[in-house]
Amino acid sequence: MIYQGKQKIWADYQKEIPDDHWFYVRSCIRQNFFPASEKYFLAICRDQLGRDIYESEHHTTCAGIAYHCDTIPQETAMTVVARQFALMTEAGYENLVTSCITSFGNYTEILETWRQFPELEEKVREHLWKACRREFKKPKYVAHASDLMYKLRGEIAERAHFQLVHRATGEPLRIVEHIGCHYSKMFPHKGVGGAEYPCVLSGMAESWGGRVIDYPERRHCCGFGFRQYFVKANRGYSLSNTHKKFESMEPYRPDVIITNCPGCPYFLDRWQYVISEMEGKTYGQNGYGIPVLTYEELAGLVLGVDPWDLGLQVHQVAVEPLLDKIGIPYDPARKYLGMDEKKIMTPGLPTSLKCF
Amino acid sequence: MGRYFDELSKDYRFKEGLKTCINCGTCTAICPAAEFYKYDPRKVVDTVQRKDDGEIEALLKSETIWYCGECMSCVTRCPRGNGPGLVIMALRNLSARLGYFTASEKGRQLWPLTKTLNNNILHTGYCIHPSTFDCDEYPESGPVTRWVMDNKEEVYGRLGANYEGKGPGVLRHIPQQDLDELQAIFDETGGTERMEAVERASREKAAELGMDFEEYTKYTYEHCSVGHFNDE
Amino acid sequence: MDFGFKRSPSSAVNLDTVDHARYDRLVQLEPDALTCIGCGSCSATCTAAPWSGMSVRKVILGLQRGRDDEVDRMLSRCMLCGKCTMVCPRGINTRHLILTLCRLDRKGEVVR
Amino acid sequence: MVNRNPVIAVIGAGIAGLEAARQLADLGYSPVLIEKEPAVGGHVAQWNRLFPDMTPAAEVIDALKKQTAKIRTLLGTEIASINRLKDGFSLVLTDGTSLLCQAVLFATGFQLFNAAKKEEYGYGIYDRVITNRDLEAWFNTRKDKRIKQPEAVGFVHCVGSRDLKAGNTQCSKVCCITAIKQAIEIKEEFPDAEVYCFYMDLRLFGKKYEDFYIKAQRDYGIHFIRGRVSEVGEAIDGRVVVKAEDTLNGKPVKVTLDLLVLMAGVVCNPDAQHYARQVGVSVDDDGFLKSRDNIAAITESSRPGVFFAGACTGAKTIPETLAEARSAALNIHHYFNKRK
Repeated sequence: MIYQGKQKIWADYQKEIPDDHWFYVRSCIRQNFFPASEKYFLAICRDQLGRDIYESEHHTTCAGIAYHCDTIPQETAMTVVARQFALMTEAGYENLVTSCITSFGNYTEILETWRQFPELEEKVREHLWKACRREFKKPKYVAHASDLMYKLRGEIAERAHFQLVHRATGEPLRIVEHIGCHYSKMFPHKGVGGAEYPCVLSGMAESWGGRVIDYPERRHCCGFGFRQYFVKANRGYSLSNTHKKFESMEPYRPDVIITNCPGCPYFLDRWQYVISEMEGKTYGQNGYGIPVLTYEELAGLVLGVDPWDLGLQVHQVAVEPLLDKIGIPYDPARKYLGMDEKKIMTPGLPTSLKCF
Repeated sequence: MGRYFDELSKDYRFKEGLKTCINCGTCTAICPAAEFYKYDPRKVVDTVQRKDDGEIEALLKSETIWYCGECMSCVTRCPRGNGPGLVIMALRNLSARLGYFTASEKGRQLWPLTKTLNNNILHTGYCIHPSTFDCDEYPESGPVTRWVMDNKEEVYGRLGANYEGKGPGVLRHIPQQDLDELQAIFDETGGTERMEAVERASREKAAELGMDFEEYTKYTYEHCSVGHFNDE
Repeated sequence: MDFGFKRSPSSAVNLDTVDHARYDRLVQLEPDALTCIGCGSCSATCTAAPWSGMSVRKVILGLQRGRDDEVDRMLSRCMLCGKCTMVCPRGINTRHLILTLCRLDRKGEVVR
Repeated sequence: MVNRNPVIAVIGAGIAGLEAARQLADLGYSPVLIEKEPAVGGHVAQWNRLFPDMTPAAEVIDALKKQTAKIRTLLGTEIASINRLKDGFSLVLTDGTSLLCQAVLFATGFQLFNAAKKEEYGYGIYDRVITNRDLEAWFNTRKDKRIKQPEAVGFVHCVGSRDLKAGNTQCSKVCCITAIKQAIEIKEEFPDAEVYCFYMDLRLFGKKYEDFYIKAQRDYGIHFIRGRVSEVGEAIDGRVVVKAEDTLNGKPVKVTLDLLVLMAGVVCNPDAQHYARQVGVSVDDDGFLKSRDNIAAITESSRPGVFFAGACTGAKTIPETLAEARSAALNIHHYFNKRK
């Protein structure tokens, strides 16, 4: 591989990401399955690095999952998004940052469609006025939360407690990056690094000491497929696609997978569990899986946040081997505690996949 | 000739998704669905661009159009700037509108999807919410998810969520006034009408199959006949 | 544990591993098979095609892609009328090719 | 009074420029060849052998060179500006001199599409991905570390051709036959290698091209797969994994290759567009120079005294280019005759 070739492409797809003043909209999947990631997005960008990020309690889902499961018409999806724009406008913000990749793709697609078909924008404005008596200005800039963290990666590196290197050997960690499909596949110029060699995650990983692996199925979808997962009868599709990715990355012996999409870390994590149950196969070392982290979890670890405060215990694949490699201390006894250090029951263990 | 094509042409996703297809197969080569289902997005787009009413009607009633995962990987690569995934969205939309979706097993899944997702959106403000997440329906979510769901207040609380709480934050309670606005949007933009149409057609189909509606809902959600995957 | 769904194998033809022994043997015996351009004239004129899916071009391609079951299914439908031979623009003696192919087993050994 | 021996600036000393200059000199004019490279011959001079008879490219170039040896040729020279005068043109050259001429002939040729722009094919990123030009250079020099006893080689047709997203919707015309030629040459070099050509349509329109194709199939066993390559990735051993749809089979197909050759297409030379604007000649929608008429007057521009030959108006084969060069010379001859 010729690294400079990639750098050349990265240079072509740099976005001018505004530095400050963001209206934040949350992700349905992440709130359910990676609640601490959103917490630490704000804790890092807002509290630690001092950026102004505002959240309205009145914002809702963007309905993107329903849109891509085809259960609502396009105009419904657009008007729900228009309402979020109205909340942003009312709060006095012009830059919108989304926690979810499907939302990011959805917002971007909507703005692009309106640009091409202004009559549709007019219609949606009318719908929103009739339904909610709200008006909106379109955002000046729409970013995904990973864009912002990519922009702040240097500031995070300056404050790093840990490097993404093997403590024992000093070698950089081997990192697989997995980019959500709706980040840049529809609009390559909206993603840092474009669609073929996005650098939004690899940029973070490299700034914090890791080395990114380029494997043949790098660009393949995790297999979520919206209706292909939500309907139980279809989940073979989802599983098969993830399996294909793991078979492709396995020879590279990755230490960790990082993701910027809400669904991908859930699927890349849980399907490892399912494959181990179905076929007895595990992809990590010594019977463990390959840990799958969100970019906030990765940033949190680098910044020295306690792994259990970051929510790494709600992953099915054990993260302890990764923490040990980096040399991040953790207290096993605190892993499954409830609020205020309260002792609660602990989760059951899989049959085949090694966990703690 | 071209009646369905004209109907599709009113859909903005179709306007963006279909210019002219040259059958090069770039889309199919990397399509996650083409790899595992009996599915070829190139053929779907080619069928549509031929404008034959009979063929398009067959598509609208087929299993085929429901195999796509809407990952949109095809959009990146098409040398003619088409978006097979967008064409699929327009086809599904028309199939739902005309009630043709009940003609296929995969199409019938539109009902359990509509029921779950749209109810979540209108009642909680989220597409997915712990209060309606049933671990038994998602066995792959694993023991750790069961642990979270069995201890929602404790685990979400410990991880800094504002679970069912007031004000902003992770999994906060979304105020009723906002849910009312979502309902108003659904009513105004055809979302409610679509839900009703999908339910009506599904109830008819359930009756035709001699199933009670609960049973039909569960069956369409869980049942996968042999023949969808490429090796079957 | 039964999850209620299963993993599906990939439909992608992997040219690295595909077994085309029968094809290799065929083209030794019938080198003209190499010149097929997949134009479909044979299938268009085939008497058996409309009801059976028989297609000489698909037979030749199927052999190259290791799709032996399909090939054998198609071959079993051929009535050897020879119309395809008359229309092939590359002058392939398709009828003779089919007869030759029927004599080969899946490993490409002449068995009949 | 018209100059009895008008001067014609021929921009570009590739095969179009050389042939036209030779004809113009024979007709009694004074052509001046202006070439920005340090040698004449253009793209053809860098090629090894030519389809369909495997003629060494050097033979063609050497003949043209001999025939144009006495013609004034400015090598390593670019044009800083062109100004239209009352009955001619004034060119300021980068060597500081200027040139007065009565007509200008664009023989500016083409540029090979920059294959790195098709990001999904990984040119410039994956070591085993090369272009048609790289391979031709290897045929000439035998020096390229990437080419070493390959067991499987692929050719991708239409790289940067017929591609809206790459900004070139045109067919580059010569790549199909070039791919077949190069595939045969690879087979001759490495008889045990499996060779695959991935194509959308095979456009083999020229004399003997179809015979060449049959030869590739029958005598060399080259595999033709009808499907446009969608993406290329790198396997752990450095080989490349290529994905396409085998559209005649209706199934995705993948193959691991030791070498992947991208058939980079033909786009207009940006210099030509720049000069064209200065003399008031328009550039067509396809980026090439716009002829007065695409059927009856391909070598004429819409402005008096400005003529075209070869690939500056679109992708051309070598015989077409040479024929156009002669045709342009004759056009120029008529142009001066009419002015007498």
